[in-house]
Amino acid sequence: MGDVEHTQVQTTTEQQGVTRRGFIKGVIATGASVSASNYVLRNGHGVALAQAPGAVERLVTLNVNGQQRRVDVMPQETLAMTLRYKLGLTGTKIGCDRAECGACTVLVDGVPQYSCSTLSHQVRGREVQTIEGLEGADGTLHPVQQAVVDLQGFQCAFCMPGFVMNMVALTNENPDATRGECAHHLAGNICRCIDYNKILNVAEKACEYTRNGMRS
Amino acid sequence: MELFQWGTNPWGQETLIRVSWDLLYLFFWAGIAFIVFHVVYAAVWLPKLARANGGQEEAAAAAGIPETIERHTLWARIFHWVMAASMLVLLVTGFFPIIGVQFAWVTIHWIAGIVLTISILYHIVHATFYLDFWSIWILPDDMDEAVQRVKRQMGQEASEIKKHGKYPLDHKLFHTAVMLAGLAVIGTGLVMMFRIENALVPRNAYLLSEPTWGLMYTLHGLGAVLFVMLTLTHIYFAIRPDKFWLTKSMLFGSVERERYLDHHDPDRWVVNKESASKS
Amino acid sequence: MADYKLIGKNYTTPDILAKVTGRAKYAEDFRAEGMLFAKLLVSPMPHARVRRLDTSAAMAMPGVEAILTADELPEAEAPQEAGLTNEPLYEGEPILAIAAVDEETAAEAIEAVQIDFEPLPFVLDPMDSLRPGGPNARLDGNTMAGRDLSTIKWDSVDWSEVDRGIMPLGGEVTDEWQVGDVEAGFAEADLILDESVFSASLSHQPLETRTAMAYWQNGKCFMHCSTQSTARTEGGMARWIGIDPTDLVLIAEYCGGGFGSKISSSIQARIPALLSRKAGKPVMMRVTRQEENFFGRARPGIQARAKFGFKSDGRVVAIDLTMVQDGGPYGRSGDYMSCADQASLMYQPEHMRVRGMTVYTNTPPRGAQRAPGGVQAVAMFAPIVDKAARQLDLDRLDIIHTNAPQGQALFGRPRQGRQGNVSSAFPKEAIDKAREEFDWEGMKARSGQRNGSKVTGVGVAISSYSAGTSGVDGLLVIRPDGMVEIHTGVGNLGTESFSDTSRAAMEALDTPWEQAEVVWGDTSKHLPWSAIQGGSQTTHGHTRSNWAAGLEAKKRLQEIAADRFGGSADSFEVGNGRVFRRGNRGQAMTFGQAAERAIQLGGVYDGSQLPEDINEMTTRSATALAGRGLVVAAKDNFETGGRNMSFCIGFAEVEVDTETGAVVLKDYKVASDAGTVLHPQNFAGQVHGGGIQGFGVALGQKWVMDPQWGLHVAKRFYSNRPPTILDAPHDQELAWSVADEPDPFNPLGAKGIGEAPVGAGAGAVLNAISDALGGNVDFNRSPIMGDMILTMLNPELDEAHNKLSTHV
Amino acid sequence: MAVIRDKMPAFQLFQPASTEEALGVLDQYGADAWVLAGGLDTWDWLKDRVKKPAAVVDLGGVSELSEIRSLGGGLEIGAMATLRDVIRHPEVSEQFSMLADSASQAASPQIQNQGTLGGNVGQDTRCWYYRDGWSCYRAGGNICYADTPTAMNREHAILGASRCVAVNPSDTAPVLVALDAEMVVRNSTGERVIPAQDFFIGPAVDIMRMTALQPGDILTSIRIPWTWANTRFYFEKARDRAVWDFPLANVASAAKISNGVVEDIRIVANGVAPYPVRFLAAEDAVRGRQVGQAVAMEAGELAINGVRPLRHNAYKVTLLRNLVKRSVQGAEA
Repeated sequence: MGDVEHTQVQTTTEQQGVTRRGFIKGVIATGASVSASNYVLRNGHGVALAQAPGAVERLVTLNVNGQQRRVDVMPQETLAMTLRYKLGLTGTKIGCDRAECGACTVLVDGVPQYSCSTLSHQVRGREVQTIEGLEGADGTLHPVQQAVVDLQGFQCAFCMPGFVMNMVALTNENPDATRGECAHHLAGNICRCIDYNKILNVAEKACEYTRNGMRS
Repeated sequence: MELFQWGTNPWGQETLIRVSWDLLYLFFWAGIAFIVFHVVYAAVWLPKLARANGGQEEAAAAAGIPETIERHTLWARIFHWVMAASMLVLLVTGFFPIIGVQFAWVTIHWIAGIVLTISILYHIVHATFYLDFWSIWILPDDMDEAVQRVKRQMGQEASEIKKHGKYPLDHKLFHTAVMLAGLAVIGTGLVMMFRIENALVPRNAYLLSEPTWGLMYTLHGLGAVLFVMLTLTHIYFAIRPDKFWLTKSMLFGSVERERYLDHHDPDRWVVNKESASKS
Repeated sequence: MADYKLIGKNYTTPDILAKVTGRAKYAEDFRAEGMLFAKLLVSPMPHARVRRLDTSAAMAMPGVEAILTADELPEAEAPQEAGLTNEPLYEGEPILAIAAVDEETAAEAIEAVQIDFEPLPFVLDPMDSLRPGGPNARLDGNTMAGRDLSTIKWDSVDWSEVDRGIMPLGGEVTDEWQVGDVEAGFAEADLILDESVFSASLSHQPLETRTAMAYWQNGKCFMHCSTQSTARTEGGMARWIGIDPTDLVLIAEYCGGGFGSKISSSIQARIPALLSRKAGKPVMMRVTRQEENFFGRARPGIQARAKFGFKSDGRVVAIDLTMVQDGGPYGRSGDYMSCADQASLMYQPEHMRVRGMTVYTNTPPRGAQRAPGGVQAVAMFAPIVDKAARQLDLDRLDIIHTNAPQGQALFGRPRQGRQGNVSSAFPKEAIDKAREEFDWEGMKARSGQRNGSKVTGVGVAISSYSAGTSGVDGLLVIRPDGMVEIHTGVGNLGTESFSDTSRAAMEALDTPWEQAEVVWGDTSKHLPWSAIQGGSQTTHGHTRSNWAAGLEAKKRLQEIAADRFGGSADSFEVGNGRVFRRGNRGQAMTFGQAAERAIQLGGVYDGSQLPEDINEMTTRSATALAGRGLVVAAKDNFETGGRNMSFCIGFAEVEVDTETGAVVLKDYKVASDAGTVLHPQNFAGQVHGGGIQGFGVALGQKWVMDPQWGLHVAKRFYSNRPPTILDAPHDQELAWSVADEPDPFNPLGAKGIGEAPVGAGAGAVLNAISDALGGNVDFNRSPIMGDMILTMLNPELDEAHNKLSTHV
Repeated sequence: MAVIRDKMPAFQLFQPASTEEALGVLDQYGADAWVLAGGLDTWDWLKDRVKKPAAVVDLGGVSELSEIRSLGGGLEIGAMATLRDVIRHPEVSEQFSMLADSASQAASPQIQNQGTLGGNVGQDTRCWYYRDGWSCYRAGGNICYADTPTAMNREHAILGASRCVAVNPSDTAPVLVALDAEMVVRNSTGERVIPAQDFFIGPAVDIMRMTALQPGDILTSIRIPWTWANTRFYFEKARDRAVWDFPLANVASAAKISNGVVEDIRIVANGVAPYPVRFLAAEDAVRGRQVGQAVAMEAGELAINGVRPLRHNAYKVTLLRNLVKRSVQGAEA
């Protein structure tokens, strides 16, 4: 499938010194943007482009997994869509798009948030971490990931990225959590295979790995 | 400007909801415009139409016409003022929230509506069986006279205008308008009781079909916005100095013989001793 | 349990690293050059006809590339659905689709479509359609009689009974069977319970919606979709698109849950494929959660009258069932029939009569949901058996034990006058083991304990369901690099059975798992004909087929070694990635060397000559693989010994707050008879995950619809309420146990375990709630929610709805 | 009517850095502007395309709005403080633990991380007919679909309804009413301070709004006087699922008790009426009396005086009575 997959990543270096107009043209010309090319050319509702203070620019820089990513974002675009469709980070899943399942959970400044219910513009200047950012450069798994692998956690795993990110926050904040505390911490994520028992085993194991280190 | 307000039903089909509240403003300003027009008209035209009535007094006294003549019975007056009060309450509770004055209006509104309904029912019975029923209705003579009156005012040849009976044509016209608008708001208002919590009927929003409900709200709204204009103009006439004798009669029940002779045709509003004010 | 090296051991499945790093690609994770986005226009009414349709304004919008309407699809034969329609039969049914450069444009284009619907009569509750003069959901009838659409009205029944929540007897039905003589059975009975019961419809709601992306290249359609099965999706999907299966490349390595709703993907996946062909560009159709709620399938609700006759020792002697299934608007699902079969299996009545039918309604389409019919059977009947135990003063676990099947028990609808048998049944053993392990006496002692307004309840329920069929193919390649490629056409929906069953081949080859490579999820990678990944078919069926392939590979390895070293094939052993002479390990070949040799030998060794009895798809795949090493394809021809069934017995402890109606699950344990456990971690995931899904059935997952307009009002998770992690017991790890009795008709003794756990969870919780309320309570329906509990405890409150009401 | 979900219509986004800037944008756009706090209520309206504002004003960048600080007379919590901030703030948990408690039971942990206190109290009703875009009274029509002979109204009001039977779903709102909090509201003409009890309005007064906030207004902060600090608190939320679900009913009570005698008490419930209801009669009955079963039962009975249950929600009467009873007792059961 390599020949048909590609992402619309605009890195900082590529974009430096490029004017906004030029960038937009480029996006249209290459057909590279999965985002709305026609949106670029219109301004919804026929309202004049805002002059008022605080009006947002579409070209923004987001800090994702420690990298500065320059990206063209519509005002109404959610972080989940930007991550998945502009930055190629499809590990973050959209299960309900309504803050009701948690599959899209990412960390914003270390705090679990539903990326389906956060505008990309709202995370400017903040650190976003997704599941793709957990693995070490050498392939070392995060303790949470290792716990999943060791306990064969999750089933269909569509909920897993969200749960895993939430567990990362859990192990950061309270690696001494009891099983019940783990459940309360993870309560904002739904698993439809409903493998909650195993998920809590994983959470406890992840806490243990965080406290005591992973087995070698 | 919109005449009607359309909405969608849960299936997404367009459906009539009610009159557009644009009409509220329209009828309000129409009422004001009429008043302004009438003020000018009265100032410019009425003096030209003035007539002397000298020498009638004695003849009248001889004919047994009392000095004060009862124009509205006590019950009729009570009815009028109850109706006026409930109508004002209905207008205020109905329209103030629409123009932005928020308060808990629904209960007051429906209770006032019930009061109005009862008073109207009383009025219908009272007027039919105890009063000169036909005195308020527009009759062929009225129409004929109206034509003559207009001719005169236009400066054309016209026959002598007779004085009116108990009620002049404009009163009759006003009564007719009030009656029609009133029946519309009362009839629909009673049905609309099924859509609100009240002590009289159980709520049943599906009592009627959806288009029928739309019609109910529309008729209610039409009657109501019409009342805005009617009420404005009515109050205006009530406080005009040249009409104030009429207002007084609604307060105290009687008119002076002089006024009677000035404005009414004794043949058409037959007055005798029995009609004299008890006061 | 036999001494296996791989079977029954925990291990790391080949997909988990991709999953846990976010690299695993589900349908919506693929991108293609110039990809368009599709949006659907769905019906705002429960039943209507498109009177006027004008798409010109939408088509004229910049960025809109193609519109697909129902007229462009091949007509579906009633009562099947087409995917797009001009006569929508339920709210949310797709009418047309628009592809545009982005979703924003597609959405605005949908809103620019001028469409006018003529509303048609609709029905939400099957009972309303059976009333004389009642509306039909379809213009061509309200039920299926045999293969024909027909209309049935119950003009002979007492409808005032229905209004009081009593299911009437004697109405005409389309299906009927009897074993023994129920009247005689009831005459023998010491206790008869005759009740109206209801189990509500509920949607599957897999976390991944049925999103699909498709594009065309060189005349082939490349389809990324969400499906539980791979091999069994190819043919149907090709048919839906209107192409030959060989022109379809189906890529579905990961499936974000299906629970039966994506057994062979979904018909709506044809929409992006056809739109893509029309637009000449790839098309992604992201299905929203709400659309998933509409066309993502649901378990059919069943309204029933259940009459059970018991002997004083608890034995069920007679069952008489009358069932009406809420069929949705399409298809012919028969949950009510398997519901009867499971009742027959679990309670083993000597006399049983079943009368049932499905009635079409203008509610979302139904489909198989994890133990179709089985869950409804437990939800409806377990409380009746539980109640009988109380009335007969018997232990509630004992009455389950008494009635549970044993050995090759007979059950179900008779064929040619005779009931079929189960291949093996060890629920009694499972119960005996659990009684000790789970301390049933201790649990019972906690029953009725009060803590202020909170009362503890203990419930137990048995659940059974089918656990596999057979006759599918195994395909593997031993490559010159020594790796064993095990190809499988089952899907990967999270049960991991695609991998767990592949271990059978390595077990047969007595070779470490590290030397195996599982190939799955992409038809261009040459997959064999496999079982549907549904109905717990895979575990049983594919341990058989992979065992067959493993044995066949072993045989070929022995022949290759004999050819190389001389002597009979029998004198060679296979193990640890080598084939070697028994007693002389020096005469050995590695798998790699044997594979090289196989390529040289050709014929039956490299795949150029294949068995006659394998499926055409397997032949095609094996032929494509020919020459790459030792290519082995084998059909599962092992003996079968009846219908393969597994059993679960759920034990639930709840705390019911009698002042608020709140139910808190304190603990849940499950005992099972599911043959040999292939992979304990996954097995536990199935029994507990299924059990908690059952809690959803018991405690609140449901639809709510407005009867006046026929529209859903609980379309969101927060209103249709799938269980959250705090709704499951979370203070301690949940226990499980197995009878550990291998199925005699599987070479490894394996049976499926996907289905039976759901009913066990539902039944145990329903019984536990009843227990907390002192037993003998007549909810007679599921789900039970706090409001119902409060209403039951406070007789002064008006009952909100009768027992048989649907969608409330 | 094509129903398109989960794709927000285009709007202008403003991220002002100060309240003044925000008010300026609100003035510029009038009724076409939408104030964005945590967004959890907002996104539904926009993703369902039921509402299509021209401008969305994100207050997330106005740092002054998210401060929690102690004033002479009480605690001032910026309206943009997240529920997480509220839950974790030491002074909140020391002085007004009930507020932290209610916030921690709202929605889900992630929503608590994003959602703000201002958003939680200002949120619109969750009536499923209204939220789905049915053109009911609250949406400008002339019908309440939830109060028809066949309506599904299990989660609707038993008290305080007027034509519309939707309930206020907030968990923190009843707590703020019980604590005599004040809401600080600003618009371009100035600031006004509204007692929490008057901030929430019922459909009798304004059927299209749940609060006193008008277009152009921003709820800037919530002031809680020390009056009820560290008194005996009781908060309980009855719900179907343990996460996400809005309350079927909740109750918040603060009581000053000395020697077992109730000196003063506030009892407020939500989820049963279109606004958090304070039970004055029950409070009066309890005041001056010894805490106990009998007085608690009496308070419970007084609380349900005048209820008007709908077809599917009679259970709420019992539920409310029991919750109020518990709140007076100060403990479950």
